[in-house]
Amino acid sequence: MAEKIFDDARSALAGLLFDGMTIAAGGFGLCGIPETLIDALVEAGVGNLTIISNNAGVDNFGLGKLLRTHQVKKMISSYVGENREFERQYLAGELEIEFCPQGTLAERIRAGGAGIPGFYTRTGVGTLIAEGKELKEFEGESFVLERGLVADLAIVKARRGDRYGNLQFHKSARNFNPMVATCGRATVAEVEELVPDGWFDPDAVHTPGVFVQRLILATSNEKRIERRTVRQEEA
Amino acid sequence: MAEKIFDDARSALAGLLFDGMTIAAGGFGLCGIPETLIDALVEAGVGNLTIISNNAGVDNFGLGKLLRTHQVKKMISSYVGENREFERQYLAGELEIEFCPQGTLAERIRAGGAGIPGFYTRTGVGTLIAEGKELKEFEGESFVLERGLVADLAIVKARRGDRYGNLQFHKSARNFNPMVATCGRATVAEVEELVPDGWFDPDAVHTPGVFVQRLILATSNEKRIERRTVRQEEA
Amino acid sequence: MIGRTVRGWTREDLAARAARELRDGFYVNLGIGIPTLVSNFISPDIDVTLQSENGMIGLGPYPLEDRVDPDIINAGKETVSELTRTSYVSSADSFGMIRGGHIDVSVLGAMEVAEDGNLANWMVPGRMVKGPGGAMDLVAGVRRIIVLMDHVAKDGTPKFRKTCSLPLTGRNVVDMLITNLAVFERADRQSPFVLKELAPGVSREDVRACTEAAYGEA
Amino acid sequence: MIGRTVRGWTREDLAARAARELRDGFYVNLGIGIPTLVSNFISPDIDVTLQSENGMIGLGPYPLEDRVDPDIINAGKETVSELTRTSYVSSADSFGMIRGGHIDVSVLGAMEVAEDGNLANWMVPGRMVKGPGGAMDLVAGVRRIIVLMDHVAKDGTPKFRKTCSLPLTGRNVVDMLITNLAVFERADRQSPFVLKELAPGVSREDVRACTEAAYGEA
Repeated sequence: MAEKIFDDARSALAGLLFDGMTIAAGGFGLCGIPETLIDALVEAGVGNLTIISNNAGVDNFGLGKLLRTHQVKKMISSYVGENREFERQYLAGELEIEFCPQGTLAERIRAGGAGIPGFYTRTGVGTLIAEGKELKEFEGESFVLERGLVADLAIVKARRGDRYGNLQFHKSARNFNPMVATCGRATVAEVEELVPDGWFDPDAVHTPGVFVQRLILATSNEKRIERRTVRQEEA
Repeated sequence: MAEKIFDDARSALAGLLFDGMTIAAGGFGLCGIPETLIDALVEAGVGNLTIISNNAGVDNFGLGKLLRTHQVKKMISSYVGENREFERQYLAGELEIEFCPQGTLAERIRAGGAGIPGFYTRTGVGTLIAEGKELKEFEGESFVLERGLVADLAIVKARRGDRYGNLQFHKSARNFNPMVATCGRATVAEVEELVPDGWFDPDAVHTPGVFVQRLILATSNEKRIERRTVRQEEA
Repeated sequence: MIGRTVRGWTREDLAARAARELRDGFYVNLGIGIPTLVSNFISPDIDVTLQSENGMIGLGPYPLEDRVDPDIINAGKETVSELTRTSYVSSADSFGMIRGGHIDVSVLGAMEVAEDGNLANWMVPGRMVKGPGGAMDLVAGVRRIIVLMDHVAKDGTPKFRKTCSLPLTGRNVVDMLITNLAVFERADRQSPFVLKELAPGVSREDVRACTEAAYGEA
Repeated sequence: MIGRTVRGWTREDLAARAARELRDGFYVNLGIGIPTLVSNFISPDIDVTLQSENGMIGLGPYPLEDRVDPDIINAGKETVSELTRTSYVSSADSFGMIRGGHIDVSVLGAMEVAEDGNLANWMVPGRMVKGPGGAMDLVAGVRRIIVLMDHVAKDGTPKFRKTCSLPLTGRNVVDMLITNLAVFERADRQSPFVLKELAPGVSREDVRACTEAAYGEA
């Protein structure tokens, strides 16, 4: 059988990288991000990237690492706070950004993966986000045409994976990962645990292996917390 | 807490039915169909229905029961074979049908539930299915505009449900049920098993309770098989 | 501007007032900041399910110190806990819920609200733009939008205005506005806002004096 | 029409020939009828995953009698079994897979194929129409479409034609045509079909005589 499991991130990315490519990455904030594969992209030094990702990481973690090394030309994101280097590069004109409302971004990625080149949404109508985009009325209400997104490479993080590429995500670390896995011409997954054949309940697979061409055991699972909020034990 | 669990199908449908309404039903063939709720619709006698369902059941089972009683005015389906009464009514002009490619139907139902009034697909371009629909070019290729579908009532069948309306489907009985659950102004689910609070792994819920307003324990779980195919024990 | 110092309601008061709008069985999305506090004031007599746009339905309170899980966060990226009802979906499915009108109420903060229900809460020209996040999707999809904000800016400029001066998050999307001075509501999105309640010690004249928007009096 | 009786390949031969087009690691959707037989002829040297549009990925063989589960069926509504790789998705996600180009090959039956790659396999005017099912989605989305059909209709009419006489399932979608007499293939969807193989006992002239479509000779 065609082997999907690779030894490490570097070998899993071999042959898939080129300057100027578009890479979609799963994750929300620092939750559910493919830490190991991001490190490998930094190491590979591939440049001039367009990154599709809801967020841009923080200064020294997540996609922020790729910004620090100036490998990114453009971000397609919904929110890029918490990143000073991002702000510096953007204000200096070194970085382009295409803002996309979060739900529209999620749907655009899903659409790209599902062969849908465009869809209409109410989100953003009458705002800057809709400027220059086609509007259409349905039952007297205005909707804006948003485009599906595809990427040359999609990178995702999952809790578990098997050799067929089936993936299971963990709690809110699921977020953008399932759609991102579908939108790549090639998709590489890193998993916290490789499970044996038949381990998965077939009803509980989140991403079927058809979407995953290569996978590795993640070696970076730092999972930095952005806002640690706790409560005290009740009396 | 607002009680979602109802005693029986009749009470779960009370107040939701009216002549001329649109009802979306989950299921593929006879697999994963809401048998108990279909029986209750027959008993309620509500008429002039538009039914959104991939198939139309067989003569004496599934949605075929609603056809036999002439409660259906129109079907929006992808395939209506295996139903002689359907054929008779259709040829006699008693029944309208809107054919929709299966994937387009699934996506239209999902779109309706997700607030997307229209999307573009390659499916059906250049065929009768695209006649009278808007076409649009994306990167030099033609796509047809298909519309989201919403229903006054959605009825689904699930393997398990809890009092919050969280649902889990079983194997290929999942099929259209998850999207159908999202497209109803009201959604009623029948489940084979009611499970206690906290029974579900939060990562393994297929339909969150937000989509389900009422649910019942299914009393009809006949699950008729259309094509029983088996193999002999290997030597 | 009000000549004397009028404080009106506190942040907690605003959150508590918003909480009174919630009904049994509601699915509710709470924005970042003051709106997050609303969860502390939900009546024990009703059952409300909190949804977070990053794909968590059924948010519990902040976790105990030894139960913090980096994979369980809300849309504000705060660690939270699970309930017995909790489920997770993808961001696409989560926004399907929001855009499709399946969430009953969203409580959001704002920079400006206009008398026609327009809302601005995502960018200030000239300042670094962080992006709309999920706010545009929420105001476009959730059935009822409740805004919590200070009645005036720090420099005293009215924030409830004839038209928004800042780039919009959504047009004609606000149903109820709760400020530190007063509560405004409208019957539907074709109707004007009406002043419904005043904070203690605040008069109708006080509110009129620091509001640019036209509104009806109850 | 061929004067003498030429049978050419059997149904099983067609299925076996189609199976030879599959490669290790492929995800494959098999249509109802002869295409379903393809699974019996997949080489043990390659690993192929069968997908069914009703949401099953990783179809196993028909179940043993005592393992029949009405909730485990393929798109032909036949009971099947699971494998260790099996997973289920909704119909929307299943067709996302298909429409999005994630399935490598689909093998389908047809009533007519035209020389420009058009395919007709869903309705005959005047006869009761059962509907397109998933065929239109499959031909629009799957990367490579292989059609299996008889070379001529029962009355001898060619089925590989200049243009389809029946309503289309898709335009310019067929990549390979395997009939009981011959195999036709084209390099891409801008290229004409080329005759690649002949069934035993079938000559080029035999094929030419009962084909309306123009095609190249290898």
